[in-house]
Amino acid sequence: MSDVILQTRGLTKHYGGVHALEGADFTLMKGEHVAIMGDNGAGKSTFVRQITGVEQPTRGEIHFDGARVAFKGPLDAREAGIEAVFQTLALADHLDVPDNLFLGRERTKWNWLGPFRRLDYRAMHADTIAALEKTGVKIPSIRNTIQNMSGGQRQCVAIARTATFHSKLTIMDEPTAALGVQETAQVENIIRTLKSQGEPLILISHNMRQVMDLCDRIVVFRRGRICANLRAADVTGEEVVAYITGALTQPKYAVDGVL
Amino acid sequence: MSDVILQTRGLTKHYGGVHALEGADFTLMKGEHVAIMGDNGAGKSTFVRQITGVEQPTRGEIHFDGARVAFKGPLDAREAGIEAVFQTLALADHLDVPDNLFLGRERTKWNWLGPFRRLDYRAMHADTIAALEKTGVKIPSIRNTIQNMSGGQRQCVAIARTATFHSKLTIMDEPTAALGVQETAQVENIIRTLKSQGEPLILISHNMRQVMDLCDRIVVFRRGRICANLRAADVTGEEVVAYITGALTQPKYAVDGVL
Amino acid sequence: MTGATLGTGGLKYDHAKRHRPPELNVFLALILIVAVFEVLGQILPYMNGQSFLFDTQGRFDSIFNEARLKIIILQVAIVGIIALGVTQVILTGGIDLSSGSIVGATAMIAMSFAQVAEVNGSPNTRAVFFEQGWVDLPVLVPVVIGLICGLVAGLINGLLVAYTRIPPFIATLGMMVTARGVAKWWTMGQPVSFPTDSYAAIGAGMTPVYIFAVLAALFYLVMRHTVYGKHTYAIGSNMDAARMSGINVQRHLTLVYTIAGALAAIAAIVLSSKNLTAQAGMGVMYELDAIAMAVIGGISLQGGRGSIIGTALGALIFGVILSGFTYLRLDAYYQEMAKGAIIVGAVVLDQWRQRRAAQRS
Amino acid sequence: MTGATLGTGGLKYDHAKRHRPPELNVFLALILIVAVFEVLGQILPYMNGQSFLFDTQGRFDSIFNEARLKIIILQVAIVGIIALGVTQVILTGGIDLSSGSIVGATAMIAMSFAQVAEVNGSPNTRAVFFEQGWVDLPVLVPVVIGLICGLVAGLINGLLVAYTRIPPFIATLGMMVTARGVAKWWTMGQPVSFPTDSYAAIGAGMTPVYIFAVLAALFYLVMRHTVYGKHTYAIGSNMDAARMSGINVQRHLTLVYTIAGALAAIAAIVLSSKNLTAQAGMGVMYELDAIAMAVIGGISLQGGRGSIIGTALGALIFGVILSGFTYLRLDAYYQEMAKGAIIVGAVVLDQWRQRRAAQRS
Amino acid sequence: QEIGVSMALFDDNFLTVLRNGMVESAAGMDGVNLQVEDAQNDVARQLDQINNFIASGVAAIIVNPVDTSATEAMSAAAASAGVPLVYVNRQPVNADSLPEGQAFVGSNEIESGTLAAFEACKLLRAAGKSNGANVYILMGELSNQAAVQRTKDFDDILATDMCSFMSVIDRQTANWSRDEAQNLMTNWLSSGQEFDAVLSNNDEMAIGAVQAMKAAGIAMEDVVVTGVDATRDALSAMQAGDLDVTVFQNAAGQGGGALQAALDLVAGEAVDSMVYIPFELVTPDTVADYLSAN
Ligand SMILES: Nc1ncnc2c1ncn2[C@@H]1O[C@H](COP(=O)(O)OP(=O)(O)OP(=O)(O)O)[C@@H](O)[C@H]1O
Ligand SMILES: Nc1ncnc2c1ncn2[C@@H]1O[C@H](COP(=O)(O)OP(=O)(O)OP(=O)(O)O)[C@@H](O)[C@H]1O
Ligand SMILES: [Mg+2]
Ligand SMILES: [Mg+2]
Repeated sequence: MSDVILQTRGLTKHYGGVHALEGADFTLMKGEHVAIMGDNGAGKSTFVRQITGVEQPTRGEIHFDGARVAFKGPLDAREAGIEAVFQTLALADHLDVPDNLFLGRERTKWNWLGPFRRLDYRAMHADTIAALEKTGVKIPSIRNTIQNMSGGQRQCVAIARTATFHSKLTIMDEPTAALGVQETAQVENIIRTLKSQGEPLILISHNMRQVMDLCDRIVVFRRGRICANLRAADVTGEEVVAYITGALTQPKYAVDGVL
Repeated sequence: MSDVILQTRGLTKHYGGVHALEGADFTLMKGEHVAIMGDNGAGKSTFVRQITGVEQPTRGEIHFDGARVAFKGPLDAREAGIEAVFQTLALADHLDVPDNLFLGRERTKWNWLGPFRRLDYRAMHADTIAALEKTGVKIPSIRNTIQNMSGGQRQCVAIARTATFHSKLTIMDEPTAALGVQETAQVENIIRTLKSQGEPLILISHNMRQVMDLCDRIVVFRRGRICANLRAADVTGEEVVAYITGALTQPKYAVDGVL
Repeated sequence: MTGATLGTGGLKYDHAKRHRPPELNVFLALILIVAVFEVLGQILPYMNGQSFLFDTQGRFDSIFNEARLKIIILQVAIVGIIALGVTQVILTGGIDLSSGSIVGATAMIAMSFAQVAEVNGSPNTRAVFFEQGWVDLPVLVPVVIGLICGLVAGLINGLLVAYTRIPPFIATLGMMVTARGVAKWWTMGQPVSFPTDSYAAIGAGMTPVYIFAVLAALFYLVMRHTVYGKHTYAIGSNMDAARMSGINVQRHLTLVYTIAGALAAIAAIVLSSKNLTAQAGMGVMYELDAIAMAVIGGISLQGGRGSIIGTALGALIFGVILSGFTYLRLDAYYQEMAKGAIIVGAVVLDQWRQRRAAQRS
Repeated sequence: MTGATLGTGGLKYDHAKRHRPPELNVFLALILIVAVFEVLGQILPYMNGQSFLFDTQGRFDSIFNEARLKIIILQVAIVGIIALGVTQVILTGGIDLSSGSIVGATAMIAMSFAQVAEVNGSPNTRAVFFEQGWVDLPVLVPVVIGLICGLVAGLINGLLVAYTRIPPFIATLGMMVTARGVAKWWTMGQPVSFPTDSYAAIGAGMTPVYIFAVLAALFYLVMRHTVYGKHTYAIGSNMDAARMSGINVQRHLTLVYTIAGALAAIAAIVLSSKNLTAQAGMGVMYELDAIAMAVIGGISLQGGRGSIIGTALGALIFGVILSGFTYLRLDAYYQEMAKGAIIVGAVVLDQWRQRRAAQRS
Repeated sequence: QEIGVSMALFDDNFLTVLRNGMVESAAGMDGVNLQVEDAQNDVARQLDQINNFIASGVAAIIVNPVDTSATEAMSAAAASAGVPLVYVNRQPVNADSLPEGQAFVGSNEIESGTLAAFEACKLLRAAGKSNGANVYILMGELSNQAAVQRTKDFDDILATDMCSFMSVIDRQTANWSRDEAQNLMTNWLSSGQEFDAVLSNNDEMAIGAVQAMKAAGIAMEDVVVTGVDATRDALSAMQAGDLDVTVFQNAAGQGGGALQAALDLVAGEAVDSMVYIPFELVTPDTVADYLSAN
């Protein structure tokens, strides 16, 4: 079991009458890159919100890094070592790029002042430029506020934030959805770097080429349930699409005898 | 000139010191489908915001449907016959799907009551289901509020809204960014239907295959300027990428002698 | 409605669980507060087992203490009318701090056109327009003039908010200060009393309650079933989206604030009629009470969420609290302290139940 | 900073155009208002060409009417201190309606520990703690007790807002009502006068202005250069994002409201010292003035935008308006009407200039 | 016996003394229970409180009216429920036509402002300023009846032949508050205008003005300052030579009197429908008599 970084058992989330996630059993090995695919509204982001502590699951267990966890909030998850790029990005609109990048873990001086410790703007500034360059995004001025950024620029800020800090597990929810051709390539490079450093990753994406290129394994969600768990090397894109659309279901995930 | 539906001359938008759009000369023929491509932050959405009246341009002229226009707000643009899917989607988070779909043009009864005319929930409800089915999205209950929808579901609601009402010009800003494989295919079908009905379209997308499949012409933005105007049939994806990244510039768009 | 028409499929969906109107929580809070008063009345020794809502002394024909039931509603009916308007403003994501002052100004102005010619047999020389001879006018005159005052004040609020885009808090704060000034200036601070009988009838007895009930029902329908209501919610939910969807946000906001002004004017007319006097200080702090009623009733101050039913229930909670304190003979000092705690408590309860419901389901 | 370090390229970027601090607009509004008063003083015949800010009668050594300059700041220094705390609360997207009442309660409590033993030679038998002999205590006692009162009230606000997630409007409205009750209950409504000389020194002369200035400078630095400030802005900008970014939002909100309470307590101590008395009704409506100062100074009520400099300028605008009216000997009625209009006008001006700047650039 | 009391306002110094007078005399009686409510200066709230008292079935109601012209509706409510009602301190408009079982105990507000302004007039004459004196008037909250009445009394005195030498430079409201009066006075002082007297609607504002003048180094002997209420702070200021005139009203006596009248009405005894308790002028000469009064 020591090779498992994340495991969920029977993870379930209902919103009122909506059964958004139903009994998800999911396992991630150390160093492994797994893709989650599925229709819109299949429950992928819901799954991510449960394991990052943004929401409390209705039922089910989460084991992380060898211990059972029940994160009260995203702060707990982050402190346990989970970094996430959320689909909603989670950026503060009125702050500028460095502020957002370092939100919650600012570089500071005079730390004995507690909450009133001094911000080290200079250090954060330099690091921000470096982090952005890794994503390949072009931002004319990082002193502009996030609300004035284009969709892709925002997304790159969120990705740069995750990539800047080391973690035990990285989760990216559709990170390249709004990105241009070049920026997508750069972000894929970042992911490859994580792989070479042995950091595990959960990648949610609708982009078949990307998933096939980057991931070891593909888990398919359908109607709030996991319906397939595939080794990327063993399947073709068409097969994966068949699982997504419901043309195929792996026998062990069949519900009520329906494949 | 009567074949031209939209024309801009020298359209320019500066935000403070940021020159987001610089002298854009753009022409769209009736029935034509044009793609706009470009890096993140190249000014594509800015261009759309100027022609839909969401913002006031710093300089430049817009001619629509044979007349010079200066929309004071998006209401004007819509009344003139421009429908748009914005990158930010423009949905009301606390309303449900039918409410959002018909926002600003509700089906009503007792119209003599002016602003207090009665909503025809039943009619809107039925039409909503029909419109959503065209996009292929699965939404368990359209009575749920938009804030409880997944990223792709929201995007489909915004697309369904545009597709439901006839218009002289449709603009879609990255409509399939968050969509799954199936939903993307459906939305592409919607676009093809528009084409067959002769309705003109401006499509912003980072998806080369989609652009090549659907559009007659590709206009490339770079650093706030148009740098290429290409017939889709005449170019390959690699060439377009070269224009996007700045490896190539069409001579007539070269600035200051720099290609 | 069958499941088939509810959506386009996807996840498993349990229809039974869908309806859980948030107003239910508010209603339960109301019941709980009543129960607490009832129980306290039984266990506190000095209360001698007196009941809060029931008639233990045989003073009335029914089993209820009718006087109490009446005063509970009566004392909040007028602020309740204001709260209906304030609710709409809050639903757009705004706030109206001016309603209390509009009540003061409107009451003064309307009342001065409702003066009798003679008091106790001698001419009413203190009537504001005595010299002009504008006394004993038909009741329509003060009512229409009052409504116009409210409409104009609301219109100014609305125009400021909609067209200059200043925060509603500031626009209505300005109106609050200005209208209070107008109220004092109108008669140089002198109260205006001695209305005609027909004017006095507007607020007599339980009439304020009926007016409130009718208006509440009307605005419930309007907010739920008309374009006006839908656009109000849409603007509060996401003003940019509303604008981009082609709603004429500016015109709509103007209308909303104007209606809120008109409702404040109605409240002013009823209030001055009920009290048989108008005073420049009338309505002070009513705006806060009205906002508190709305929020206790579940209206989100961020806009876009809540309903008129909630506001009506919020008003009732207020009425129960006010009556309950007197019933328990609570010291005025403790009343204030407890009132603050109960306002907070009611909302906490509401939030807590909502979150638990969201969690459990 | 060179262009190279400012970004990662892309669009053409004109560095010269970037800096346009919004506080500049507020400052211009201030200048404009002063100019209007100055001009009115020259053209209104009954003013005899008296000047608003300048010394036309040779009463002072400088060219300015120093008495006027002093009172302009002095009369807003105390509410200004409150406004510093309220600004932080508003920056988090909240609001604090309780500050005025906290002033009332704190003033009463602190003052009752600052009583002299003898008044005019006879024992001060009415001192609140006369029987306990708690008179002529060192000045630290009332100050510390006062601060604790404010901190506790603020802490309660903060805990309510942070942990029960009720709207700040309601949490602080509850505290407003409760604290006012406490203020009245503390001495059963009796005012508390006759403080010790050392306590009286806190608010004597221009000391309130110095206290305000030091606190304003301190909080300017804190908001701009510390983690506390950054997180305050982040929470106001997008609370969910702040939470997801791993900021301990609940702890931070508690801290913000507690600090606001402490600032209200400082204001209360200064105020009661300046007036040599504490009254249960002290501080009524201060919360609205404080909020108005902040908003006039450009703090967005949505949270996340604005600065302490803006609030300080907003306070000055208030002071100028108050002084200007007295200077023009405007009738009290018209003063109120005009005050409302000016508050609105100042914000409209600010908005208009901001939009024009955004458009033109 | 349960007696409901609705006070106009709790945080008014004078009314607090009155209220305490009532509470103390009730404490001395057997079986009398007072329930005191705070109308917070709101006429409508006061009417609601009376109705709440009626719903609770109190034996009698004592009302200190927020506004004396708002009493008709209250009289009607109490009369129709058959509950005795006593007005205290402020004379209701319908004082001449009170229904059966209702009474008034208090004083005539017109006296207070008149006494104070007339004394100021005499002091200024004595100081040899009868050929012209400038005065400032500090007004209470403009929506408050006492403020309007007292200001009017000042004006009436200033309009008499004897006192017409006094001319008003400016009149402003300081909302009964010491702090606002202090700021207002400082603003006045900053204009550099000469003045001889400050007439204030109450003592608190007078003290605020005194504090501002002392801070500006003005000799208090040269200025006549008048207040109303005879609060302890005011008497102390008078002893210190800062305040020249104030007006005393027997608050505790009114409170006790009102309670007695209410009990008598409950017992069915005859009660005078009007009991007057006059205002008394307080000057440095007589201040010693009042030190322990309020
Ligand atoms: N707070 C909520 N309340 C009610 N329903 C919700 C809520 N959040 C999500 N849902 C529903 O749960 C389902 C799953 O949503 P989720 O965001 O997980 O989808 P997804 O797989 O991430 O889709 P996408 O690819 O479009 O991002 C959707 O049908 C959505 O409407
Ligand atoms: N209100 C604004 N103020 C300042 N700068 C802005 C504003 N809006 C956009 N910008 C800047 O203008 C540039 C162009 O933005 P735009 O949204 O048009 O990009 P885009 O081409 O749509 O990019 P994407 O593909 O990422 O959506 C960006 O650099 C952005 O930072
Ligand atoms: Mg998702
Ligand atoms: Mg874009």
